[in-house]
Amino acid sequence: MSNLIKRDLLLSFYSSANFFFTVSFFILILMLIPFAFGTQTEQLKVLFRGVVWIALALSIIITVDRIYNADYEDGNLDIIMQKNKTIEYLIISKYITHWFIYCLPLLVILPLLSFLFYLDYLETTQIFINLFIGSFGMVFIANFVSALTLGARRTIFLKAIIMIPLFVPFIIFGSDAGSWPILLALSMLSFVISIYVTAYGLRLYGE
Amino acid sequence: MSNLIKRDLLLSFYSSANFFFTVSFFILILMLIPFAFGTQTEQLKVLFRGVVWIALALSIIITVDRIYNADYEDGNLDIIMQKNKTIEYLIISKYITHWFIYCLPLLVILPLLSFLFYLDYLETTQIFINLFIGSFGMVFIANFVSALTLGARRTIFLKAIIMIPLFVPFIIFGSDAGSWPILLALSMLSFVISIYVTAYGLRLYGE
Amino acid sequence: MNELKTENLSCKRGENIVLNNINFSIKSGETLVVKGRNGSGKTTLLRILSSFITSYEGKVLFNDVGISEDNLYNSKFNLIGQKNSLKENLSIKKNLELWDILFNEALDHTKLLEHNNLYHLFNKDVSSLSDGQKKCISLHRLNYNKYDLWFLDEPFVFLDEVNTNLLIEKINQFNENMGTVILTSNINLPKKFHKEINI
Amino acid sequence: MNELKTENLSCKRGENIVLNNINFSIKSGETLVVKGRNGSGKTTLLRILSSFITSYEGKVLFNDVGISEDNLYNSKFNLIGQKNSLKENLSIKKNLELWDILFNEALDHTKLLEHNNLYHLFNKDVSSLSDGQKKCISLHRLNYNKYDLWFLDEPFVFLDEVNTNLLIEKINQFNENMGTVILTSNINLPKKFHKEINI
Amino acid sequence: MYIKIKNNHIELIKSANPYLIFATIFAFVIGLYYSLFQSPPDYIQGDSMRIMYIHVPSAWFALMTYSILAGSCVLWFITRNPLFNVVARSIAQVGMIFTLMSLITGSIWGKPTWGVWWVWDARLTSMLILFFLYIAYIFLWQAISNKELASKISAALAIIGFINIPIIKFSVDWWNTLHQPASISKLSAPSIDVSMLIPLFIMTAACFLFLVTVSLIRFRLVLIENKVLRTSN
Amino acid sequence: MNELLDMGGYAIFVWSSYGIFFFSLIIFFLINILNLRKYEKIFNKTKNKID
Ligand code: HEM
Ligand SMILES: Nc1ncnc2c1ncn2[C@@H]1O[C@H](COP(=O)(O)OP(=O)(O)OP(=O)(O)O)[C@@H](O)[C@H]1O
Ligand SMILES: Nc1ncnc2c1ncn2[C@@H]1O[C@H](COP(=O)(O)OP(=O)(O)OP(=O)(O)O)[C@@H](O)[C@H]1O
Ligand SMILES: [Mg+2]
Ligand SMILES: [Mg+2]
Repeated sequence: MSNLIKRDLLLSFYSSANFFFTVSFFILILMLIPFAFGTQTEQLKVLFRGVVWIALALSIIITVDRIYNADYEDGNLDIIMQKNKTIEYLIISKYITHWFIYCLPLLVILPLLSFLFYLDYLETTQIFINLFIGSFGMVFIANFVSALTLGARRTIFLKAIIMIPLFVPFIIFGSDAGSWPILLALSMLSFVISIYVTAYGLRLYGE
Repeated sequence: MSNLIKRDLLLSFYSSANFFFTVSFFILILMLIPFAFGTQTEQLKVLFRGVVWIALALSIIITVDRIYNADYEDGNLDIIMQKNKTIEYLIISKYITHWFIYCLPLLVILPLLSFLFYLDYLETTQIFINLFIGSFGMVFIANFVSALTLGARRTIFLKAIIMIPLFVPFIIFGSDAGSWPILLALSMLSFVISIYVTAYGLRLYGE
Repeated sequence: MNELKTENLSCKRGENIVLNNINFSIKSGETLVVKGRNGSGKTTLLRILSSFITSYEGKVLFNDVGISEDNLYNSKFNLIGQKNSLKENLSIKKNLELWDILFNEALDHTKLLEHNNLYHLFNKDVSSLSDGQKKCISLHRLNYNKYDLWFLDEPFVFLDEVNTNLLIEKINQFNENMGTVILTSNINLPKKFHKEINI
Repeated sequence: MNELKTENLSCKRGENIVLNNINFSIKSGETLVVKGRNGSGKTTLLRILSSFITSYEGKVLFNDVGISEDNLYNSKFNLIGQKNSLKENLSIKKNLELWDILFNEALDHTKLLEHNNLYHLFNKDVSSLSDGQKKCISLHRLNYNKYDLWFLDEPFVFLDEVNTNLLIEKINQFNENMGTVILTSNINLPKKFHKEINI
Repeated sequence: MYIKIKNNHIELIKSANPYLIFATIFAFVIGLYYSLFQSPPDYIQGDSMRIMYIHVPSAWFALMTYSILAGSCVLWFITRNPLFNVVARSIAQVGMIFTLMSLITGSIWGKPTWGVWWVWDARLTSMLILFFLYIAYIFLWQAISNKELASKISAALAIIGFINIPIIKFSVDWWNTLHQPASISKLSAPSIDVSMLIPLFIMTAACFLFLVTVSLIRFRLVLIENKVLRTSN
Repeated sequence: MNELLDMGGYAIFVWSSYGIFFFSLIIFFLINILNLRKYEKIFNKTKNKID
């Protein structure tokens, strides 16, 4: 399990999906807000709360292909599945690395960004907590969608259309400051579902 | 040239990047607005103007891999380049199909959507015109970024980081109602640049 | 009567010289087998001949005209490389439809596939084919007409005996119709062709 | 002394029966060559033996225990299929690093690659290798130790004569160390191995 | 036109290195002394305007370096002289650092003067975009393993990126949703005192020396990197 | 002296910006110097191999 995590982190580092890139990506996406909506301070604040979620969702949507697809196509998934016979460990490692590479950077620069968008300390903390909890749930969802669509026609749109509705509850409760307990419940629910469904999907495509 | 357009349209239709999917994608993205930002009518209007642009940018960012990469990897690009010796025609066909598949659907459902977001007839028309002109420019940009990064490590993040700054002018002027002449100028400029740079990139990678 | 000829052809890839002074000439109706060790530049040679690689030294002449000068040269050859140009997630039928459009020629696939005993897979996705079957489908591109030259990069790989013989037969037929074939091969072929060079 | 054995093995893929009553048994130190037409199920057989495909009829026994019951079976075989498990856009060096982590074993790649005359490509991207060179690197996975069984799906494809002989030598050596090999092949091999079945 | 980089050129650069380093340090020490101790505080902004002495040179060199970068990429395409490619690659990262510094010092300065760390106005945002253009140039080069190809591709991108700068800078006029805060124009008025110009001038010179020193070090680095990549491949 | 450190109440801004500025420049300079050393070493090694 720790081997797989190490390997995935190294791989993403080598394929220049490194920390620096993801951070830049998030900054750029959030930078679009003032361009698209103007720059009234009060409005920026409101928008920021929403757009961090959209940025997170986007980062997960565009990287959903990386979770299993790349390894499936070049044959590495065979090796991975052979070496990790307890498929649940395999999946959990994938959760961890995917979260680490594509969600953590957002959390790391969140304080800086919320500065730029005039949020105060308390607000930032609330957003941070929500994002932290919610991002895990979204990663769980992305994982099982990725596993289920392994053999489907390679279409990120299809995956987006499957995922976005599943992300909606996270976005609704996520942009509401106090509702982290609900997010926690949602994340836990998606964990339970995801681990079964992902295992099912991987076994199917192993054939 | 018309052969290539026909083939690309058919291919995208077969790989379920069809009209229905792209339309759903846009609806879903725009549907996130009220969830993420609340539902005050006045605010929704402002948000809508901005979010259509973000949705368009997203659609182009997540599909940038499809323009040349998929064909490059499976060898079809060789055939395409052999059959279309005038590389400029090839590129223009790609512009057309990419616009057709990933931008047109947004324009088609725009009237319906703006209705849902309480925009009036005039406002809708303005947004429509801006989107129509600007989307071409963004497609031109996406094309040359795709051609330039054909051999780069398959990372959508890098492409996003290259593209978003280039999209910024479009988004700035696009969300401003009356500035379609500027958009037109921008689009034309990017056309000229794009056709050279794309041809340059394709020739380099043909080797 | 066509003639394809190289004169002192040399080519670098990166820093390494992979082709060094290659000279051959081949006429209509002949087949040239290019042999050589792994990494000796066989594939590179074919990609030069099909004008994808343009940075080489020496000359490549088709009917005594440099191939980069001949505007029509591109419509005269058919290159089958290792990438099979198939969309894995589409059925054979759809893939062939796409090819038909690209090659601008509507073939009677039903009959042709039956000949290779592949017709029963017509509606199957390419991803569910065996390697040999994929290769057969990839070689199916040779049925498109109107070409003077075939460039085949290790066409026999993955094929079983029956399919190998079918392909050899097809090459012979093409030769009889005055077509020119250049193929690379690592294995010893069951049949001797007209010419052979070692690079 | 290990023994791998199938009893009345049958398997369907989609609607078609691809394996029908396959029976063989193979002991430590032996090599089995599986032959058959394209699409006859050779690859399928190897994927059943390596327990990726689990929906088959009949029995697959390793030391008289069904492979799905044996928890340790997964650590006993090394499967080299057609997908080369290489990341095209990374250098050989980085690819091998990634493998080292996955296989949990740090090999001395320098020496091993020099043996195949590939060391000078160490820092090159996989995408810039020739097909044969890629295949060699893919087969490099056989250097990871501790396996009792090798399952090789058409390992000689793309290899030139020298590399083919190197591989045969390696297989012989593995056999001498009491390893068991099952390989599929479409072409006639230059050497006769212990057993052969036709499916 | 074709300038070939010879060994004795590199030797020259090498031997100049310690002097350059010394000069840079010296200039910075003098500049620091003037900017922190020897100049009076501004009568509106007080001591916070001392940030100007590092902010403004960084901003200038951020822009200047990108112009040189794009310029030498153009020259490279025209003359095919690899020297320009090496120059572009050795200067890019220094430019990126200056851009980052100008962003950071600017926004630290913004807090006391504007009351916020950041405003979304054209100049600031154009600077942020410039930063990403640098990043795109540097990382695109790294992401393509065939380095000959990588140089061509990223040079093309650098040239295209240059267009973005004037577009976004002129957008100050077009982009009506925002206006530039007055505090900037007040400072940049010609009324600026000589006692402020001296430290600004020295710091600018020091930053320029830094740019040259590090660029020359990177020049050697890039050359040797090329050689190593060539032999190891 | 205290007055000077205080910067008329702007101490934190002035000192932090100067601090970050010089810290970054020095780090950047060192990275490049060290990289140059590293590559020079590698280069000399490969050259010796060839010789
Ligand atoms: C993150 C925030 C900031 C950024 C990115 C930024 C960027 C720039 C840039 C690019 C320039 C050079 C303009 C040119 O040469 O045309 C510049 C100059 C200048 N900036 Fe800033 N700046 C920022 C914050 C500030 C603040 C807060 C102040 C003071 C209140 C300020 C005062 C100045 C002054 C006085 C100049 C030089 C005069 C001029 O060229 O107009 N800047 N800044
Ligand atoms: N895109 C590329 N960039 C750099 N070098 C390359 C590239 N493609 C191939 N090479 C190198 O050129 C040499 C020749 O490659 P080529 O594919 O032509 O060999 P080949 O004769 O077809 O070998 P094989 O029998 O293995 O197919 C190899 O050493 C390879 O590493
Ligand atoms: N994933 C799959 N789904 C459905 N059918 C499949 C799948 N994979 C293979 N098949 C079918 O099973 C049959 C056997 O395939 P297999 O790959 O085992 O053949 P093979 O003996 O390895 O052939 P080759 O010599 O061409 O490699 C083929 O007819 C193929 O179409
Ligand atoms: Mg080859
Ligand atoms: Mg097979």
